[in-house]
Amino acid sequence: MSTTEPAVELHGITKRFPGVVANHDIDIEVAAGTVHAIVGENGAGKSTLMKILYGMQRPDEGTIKVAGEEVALHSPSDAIARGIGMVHQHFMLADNLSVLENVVLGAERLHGIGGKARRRIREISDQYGLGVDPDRLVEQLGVGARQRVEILKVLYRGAKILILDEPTAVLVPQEVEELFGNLRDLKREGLTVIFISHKLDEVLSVADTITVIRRGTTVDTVQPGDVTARQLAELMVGSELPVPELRESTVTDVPVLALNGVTVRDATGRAVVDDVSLTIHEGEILGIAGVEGNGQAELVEAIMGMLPLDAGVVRLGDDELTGMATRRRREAGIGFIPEDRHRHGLLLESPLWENRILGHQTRPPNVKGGLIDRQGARRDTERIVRDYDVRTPNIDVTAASLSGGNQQKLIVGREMSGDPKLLIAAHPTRGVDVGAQSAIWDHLRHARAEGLAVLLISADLDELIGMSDTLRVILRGRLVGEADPATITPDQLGSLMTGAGEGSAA
Amino acid sequence: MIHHLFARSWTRTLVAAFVALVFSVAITSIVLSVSGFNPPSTFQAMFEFGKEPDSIVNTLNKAAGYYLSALAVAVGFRMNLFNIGVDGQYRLAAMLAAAVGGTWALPAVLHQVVIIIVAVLVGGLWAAVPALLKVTRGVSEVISTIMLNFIASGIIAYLLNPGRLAVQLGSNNVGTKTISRSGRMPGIPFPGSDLRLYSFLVIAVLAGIAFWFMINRTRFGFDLRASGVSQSAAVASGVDVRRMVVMAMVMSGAIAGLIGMPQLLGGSYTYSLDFPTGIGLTGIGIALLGRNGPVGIAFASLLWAFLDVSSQILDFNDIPKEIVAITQAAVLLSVVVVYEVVSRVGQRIDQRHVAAQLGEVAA
Amino acid sequence: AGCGGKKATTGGGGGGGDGKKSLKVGLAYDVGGRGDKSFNDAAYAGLQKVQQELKLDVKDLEAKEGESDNDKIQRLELLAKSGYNPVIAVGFVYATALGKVASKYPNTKFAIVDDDTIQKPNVTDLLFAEQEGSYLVGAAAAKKSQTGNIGFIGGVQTPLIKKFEAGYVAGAKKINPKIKVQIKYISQPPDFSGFKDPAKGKTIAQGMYDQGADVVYASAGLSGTGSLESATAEKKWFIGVDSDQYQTASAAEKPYVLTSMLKRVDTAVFNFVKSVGDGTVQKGDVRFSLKNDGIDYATSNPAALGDMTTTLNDLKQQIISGKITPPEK
Amino acid sequence: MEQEIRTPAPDTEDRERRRSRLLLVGGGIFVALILLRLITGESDITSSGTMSATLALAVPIGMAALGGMWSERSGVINIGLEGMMTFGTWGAAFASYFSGNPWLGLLGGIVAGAVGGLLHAVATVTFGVDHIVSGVAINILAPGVTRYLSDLLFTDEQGGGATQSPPLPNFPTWSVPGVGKPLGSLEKHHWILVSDLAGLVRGVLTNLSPITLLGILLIPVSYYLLWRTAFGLRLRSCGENPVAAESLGVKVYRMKYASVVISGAFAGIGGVFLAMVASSNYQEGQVNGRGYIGLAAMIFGNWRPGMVAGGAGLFGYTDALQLRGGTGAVHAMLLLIGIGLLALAVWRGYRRRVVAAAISAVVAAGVLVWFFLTDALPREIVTYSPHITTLLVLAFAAQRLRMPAADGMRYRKGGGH
Ligand SMILES: Nc1ncnc2c1ncn2[C@@H]1O[C@H](COP(=O)(O)OP(=O)(O)OP(=O)(O)O)[C@@H](O)[C@H]1O
Ligand SMILES: Nc1ncnc2c1ncn2[C@@H]1O[C@H](COP(=O)(O)OP(=O)(O)OP(=O)(O)O)[C@@H](O)[C@H]1O
Ligand SMILES: [Mg+2]
Ligand SMILES: [Mg+2]
Repeated sequence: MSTTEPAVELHGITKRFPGVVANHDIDIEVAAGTVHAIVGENGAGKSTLMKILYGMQRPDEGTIKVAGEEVALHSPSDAIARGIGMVHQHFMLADNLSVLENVVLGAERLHGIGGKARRRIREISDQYGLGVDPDRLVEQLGVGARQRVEILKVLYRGAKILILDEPTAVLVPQEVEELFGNLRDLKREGLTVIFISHKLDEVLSVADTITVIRRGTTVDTVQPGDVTARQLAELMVGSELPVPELRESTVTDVPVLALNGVTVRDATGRAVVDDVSLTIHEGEILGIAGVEGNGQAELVEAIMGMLPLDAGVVRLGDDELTGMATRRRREAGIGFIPEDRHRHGLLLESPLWENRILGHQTRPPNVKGGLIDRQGARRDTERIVRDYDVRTPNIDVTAASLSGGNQQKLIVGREMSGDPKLLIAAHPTRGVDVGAQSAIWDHLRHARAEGLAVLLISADLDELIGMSDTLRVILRGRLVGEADPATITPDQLGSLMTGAGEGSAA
Repeated sequence: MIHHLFARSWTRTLVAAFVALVFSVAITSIVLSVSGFNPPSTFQAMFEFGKEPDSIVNTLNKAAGYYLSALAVAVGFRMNLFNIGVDGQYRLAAMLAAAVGGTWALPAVLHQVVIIIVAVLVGGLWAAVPALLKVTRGVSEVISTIMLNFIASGIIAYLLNPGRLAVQLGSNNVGTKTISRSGRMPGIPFPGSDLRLYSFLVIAVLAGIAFWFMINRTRFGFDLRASGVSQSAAVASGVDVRRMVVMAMVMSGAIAGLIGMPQLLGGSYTYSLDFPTGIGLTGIGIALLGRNGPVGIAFASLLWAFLDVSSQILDFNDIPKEIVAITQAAVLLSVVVVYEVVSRVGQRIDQRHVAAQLGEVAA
Repeated sequence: AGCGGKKATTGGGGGGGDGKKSLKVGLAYDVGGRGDKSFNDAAYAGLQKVQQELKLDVKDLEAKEGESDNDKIQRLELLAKSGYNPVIAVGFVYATALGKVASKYPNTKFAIVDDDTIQKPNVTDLLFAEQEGSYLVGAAAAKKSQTGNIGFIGGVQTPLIKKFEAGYVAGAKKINPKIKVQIKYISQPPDFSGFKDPAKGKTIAQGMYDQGADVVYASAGLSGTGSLESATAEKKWFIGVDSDQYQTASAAEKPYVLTSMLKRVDTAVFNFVKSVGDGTVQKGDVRFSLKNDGIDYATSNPAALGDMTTTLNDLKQQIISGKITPPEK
Repeated sequence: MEQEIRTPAPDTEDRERRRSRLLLVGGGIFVALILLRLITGESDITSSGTMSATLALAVPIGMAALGGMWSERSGVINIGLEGMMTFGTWGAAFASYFSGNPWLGLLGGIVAGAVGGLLHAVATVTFGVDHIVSGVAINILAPGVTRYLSDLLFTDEQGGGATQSPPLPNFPTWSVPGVGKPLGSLEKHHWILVSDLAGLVRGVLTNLSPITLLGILLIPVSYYLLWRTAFGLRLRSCGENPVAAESLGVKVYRMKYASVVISGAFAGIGGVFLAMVASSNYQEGQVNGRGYIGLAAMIFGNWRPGMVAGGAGLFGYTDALQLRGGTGAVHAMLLLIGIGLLALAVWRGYRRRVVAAAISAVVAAGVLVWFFLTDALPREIVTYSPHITTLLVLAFAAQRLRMPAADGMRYRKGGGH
């Protein structure tokens, strides 16, 4: 094998989905033994490109060369056979199988599925310091450990070329550092790493080369030494990035949401939300920082009445909500932007105007005397589409046919329209493009100015710091710290989130 | 635009139905030819027979039961709840309603109303059992309703004994006491036939309209559909899914209670050993065929009943009448497959359409 | 394997040309239809005899599980309308339907098996005194039993089958008042699967033999074949029903068939058709009993019956003369 | 009764413990049954006859249950088992009758069942039809097709008709030599434990048909294939997370096809048993709900072969008891249920779950009162005691079960993010 050949060359790759051209005439060369970053905003087509390289999707046009040789990749097996491994944006693990089973799956030929495989996994784990126990069930692992299992999966197959699709999205800065340590080790061992992110600082610190993708095409390939984060951002977006920030404080001393000793236990009796107390006032945005899986989702569901409380009290204004059904809580004035819009926010196969009714089935303009008021709902949907700039030809198309950002804008518009006192916004801008992102932030600011109380949960630390009046940190279900968004940096917040700096910044 | 899209989703259903019909006629023809019969003459015999007045009455009467049965099933299906227990529910309901109706003679109208109410109550209560098992114990309703069908048979057998709820009818039959004239529903004459249309057909049609209204116009209907399309989204929107499960199941059982009524009030006036069975199971197929909509189900139950009725002439002509069962199954399987394909294609067209309208296609 | 798909019953007709006005005989089965090794089969046997001996055109139609009266009406009407006369309905389930069709076609002769509720000038009710035959085989069972323990398996717990049970128990008690009779039904109406579940017939019989029975009477249609299998395996006795099951048993099974309770639906069908041809048809109830050989017990396995035939024939005479009246319930 | 209900162990538990617990529970039940026999004098509770009837009744259900497990382990719900068994009964009859060879009958049944499975796979995997919908359609299809074919092929044969086949050739039966006689005489003494054990062993070791042996063998074979081979791992991964499996080069469609076809073949074997071992011909309606009951046994067995077989055994046992012992033996079971529920009430009280304890206590009291006030149960109801048992068992067990994570999911290739 000659080392002068690029490890991977992609030429003229085009991939069309119904209604979208995800990739258009993409050209990338990845030199062997380097860390090559690909950046681009949400929906730019990064994942699609990588799936093509991994054989999960076929390009409509273009050629792929691996180590100088042109290849046709029909399935992941083809890619694996050529030494390509991929860690996906979303975990690709079966919870109810052991680590061993997850790792050897599909690669049973190498070392079987028994003792030999177990030894090999231990070996790799030790070699790269991954600290993975082959006999644990995956469902018992935390996010970081899962990430390492994913990497182990790829290494186990002897991959020479590693694709990491947004591996850092769910990691805190410290874990990211560890991961980057691992990547450098891998590079030293002669592996090639293709690394996707839209967090520019990270990219600048770890990559040897950076390719920028915008709207499905390659815009430029640069060296990290030659550009600043700002320049990169402009390459990505084609204009300046919007910045999340609040202007003057609108916080009043009228409490809207008050939690007192809220505790939620899972089926095994473990407290996933542990004695949480907090108050959000009119005009206040309270951000909750935490590594994913530390109880944020359960806290939200407890406030929404989707999970039963084990102890504690939830009040909204003067009303006690504890024990109340979700519907009553919504009627009492809670709006809810769910974390997973496809699962919790939309009826994908239903038209937009029916989605307008969802969550507001008992309130005008959607109902009149127990019956659905179609005209009312339609009229109000038109209003939302107009006011929130939802890009759609009409309100009779199914929600599934909108792009992610437009789906999100529809949800935001809907949740704002019941005149809520409290808005729970879980990752409100996750996976939406920049334009939609700034629009959503604008709407939040506007509503806050009018006295709305907001509970904001986000994995994007910039958003969290920029958009919150108050910041609380959640760790293993407990509120462990409080931070001043005016002064704290993402790094400091990150160490609070892992518990490293517990109490110090309070 | 609205009309355009509305028409389109209609077209979609029609296309699916048409393709499925062609497909199943083709399958049937092949099976017939392979076994040495002439398909065109077979079909012709069926149509000739099917359009006789007697056959029409019989088809409509049969369709009434099928229609109600499929409606009962569809209420559950609309929220992904599989009530396989419609069969047991209607049999138990019909038996107890017949017993009540035969025991007490009440003035006309009141008498019928009482019988129907008993049937609806029994059907609903019996369906509440699997519903409660599901929401409190997590037992899959598919399995529990199947078991309850068997158990309903046991209960009916126990109660349908002289000395309990039954009396001897002739030397070899037992049944509940015959409902007196005040509790019967007079049949509607049909030109050219001595047979009478069940007047309960009217109630079946009304039930269909009520079903449509409930599903499309009420809050409950919205919640039901939302739970069916996405349970997680429904929960987040404030639908109490446990309550919905119980309500939908009970409603399904209540409609199931009506299934035996056309026959009971319009034909046999007693629940005896030869009371029709299996309508609940047929209803599952018909609901699937009719895509769980009241109009689709109407067509499906007519088609099914027509095939059932005209199978008699096949037997008469020495053609195995089970060919009809093959046709029914072929229609059913092909409808579900074809509809799946059509709706996928439709979704694609939609997405492309939206993108094209917005000019959002990336350069 | 015949792939023609033509039923045997279509033949015969048409080309007779023997001058006599040729009858076309129609017959409608109860659920289960041909092959149930019970009364549908017996009716079919009668029909075959009609076809062979009287050289008549015949047509037999099957019922569908769970159908309604209207289906039955249409079936009977299809036959009557197409000129079939006489028309025979097998099973009490046809009662209501037959009543209606018979009024509409007064010139067609109808017969119904196992029902006495339709009393019309053109309807003959073919009834059987099953309890009489069952009484005799019950006596046979009690005589044969060495353990004083015998069994009765009913297919479906209907009034009809309970008649078999009542006669059997009474006959057995007549011989041995202290005899133990194990009674078991396979299924409950409206589940009629008990007439066609040999697996359960076998398990139940096995259980009875295990519990000490040495003779089992299976009045369970096809399920009885399973009971016979079990009798053969256990080398115990079996009593058949409806037709002479000694004739249809395999060579290995024959020795264990003690006798069968004969219910001559075939004779009834044949005689009825014949009487229609002769113009001697009798309206109303026609009862088949020991007296007119419509009911009997089989003596095809003399080795098994041995000298008990004298006792049985004596009982038979007492029933015929009215000295003994076997109970129906 | 209560104990075995609470066993289904989560996958986390190590195999050793699960195995010993299984033995413990099995032993506990056996002892309870012996006690029950002593108290009530119903010797049939542990007789060899009951045991062998249990086996015979459990085999078809067990085959359906194992078949269901195969299918659902790959993520495809197979409610069409009923229809596939029907195909199996017919296939067995067709092949064995026209060839005169019982072994070809076995093959015929397997193939016919597998064809049913293939149909289900085409609908659910290739076309993405809802699994329940497709299964229901197959259950409607099967009786029509088999009846049509019977009408065509069996009516002209001696003893055949539209609803049944002519008598079919038999399989030879085997007994473990030297077991029948001595155990039989032991059993007759009704000695505590000894006679009961003799009954159990004799019932399970004598007069076995090859299909029974095959069925028993397929339990460990299924375990081995699914949990000890690469093929099994791939198959199970499709039921847990097909997207992940696909991303590792597993041919998800192919695995699902394989598992659903195997599932159909298992159901087919159940059909062969019904047509050729349990009885001696194919008969319409022979399956009579056993496919559904198999599904219940599978759920009860927590999608694991050992427990699945246990579920089938439980059902077979209840059915054997009601068929053989009749109302008396089933009546005796009331006592066991009553005591079991009482124990549960005490346990729950001890765990301070007052409401649950109270409910159990009330039900227990009701059952016991029923037992002491009556001598027998109504015949009509006893016939359905297996179904009632199934329902009760599920009501107690369903919550502790863990189905494959992606079971029933309509999976489409390239459908992941
Ligand atoms: N399977 C698919 N079917 C239809 N459209 C798709 C599919 N996968 C991706 N797309 C569309 O292709 C475009 C590119 O998506 P892709 O997931 O590659 O973006 P990305 O750059 O990875 O974004 P993100 O940062 O959110 O991960 C998006 O508009 C998306 O909606
Ligand atoms: N597998 C798919 N099949 C069909 N359409 C898809 C598929 N995946 C994505 N899409 C469509 O692509 C658009 C955006 O999807 P995508 O998942 O890329 O959004 P996103 O913004 O990345 O959101 P998320 O954060 O949920 O991933 C939507 O219209 C969606 O319906
Ligand atoms: Mg991506
Ligand atoms: Mg995405």
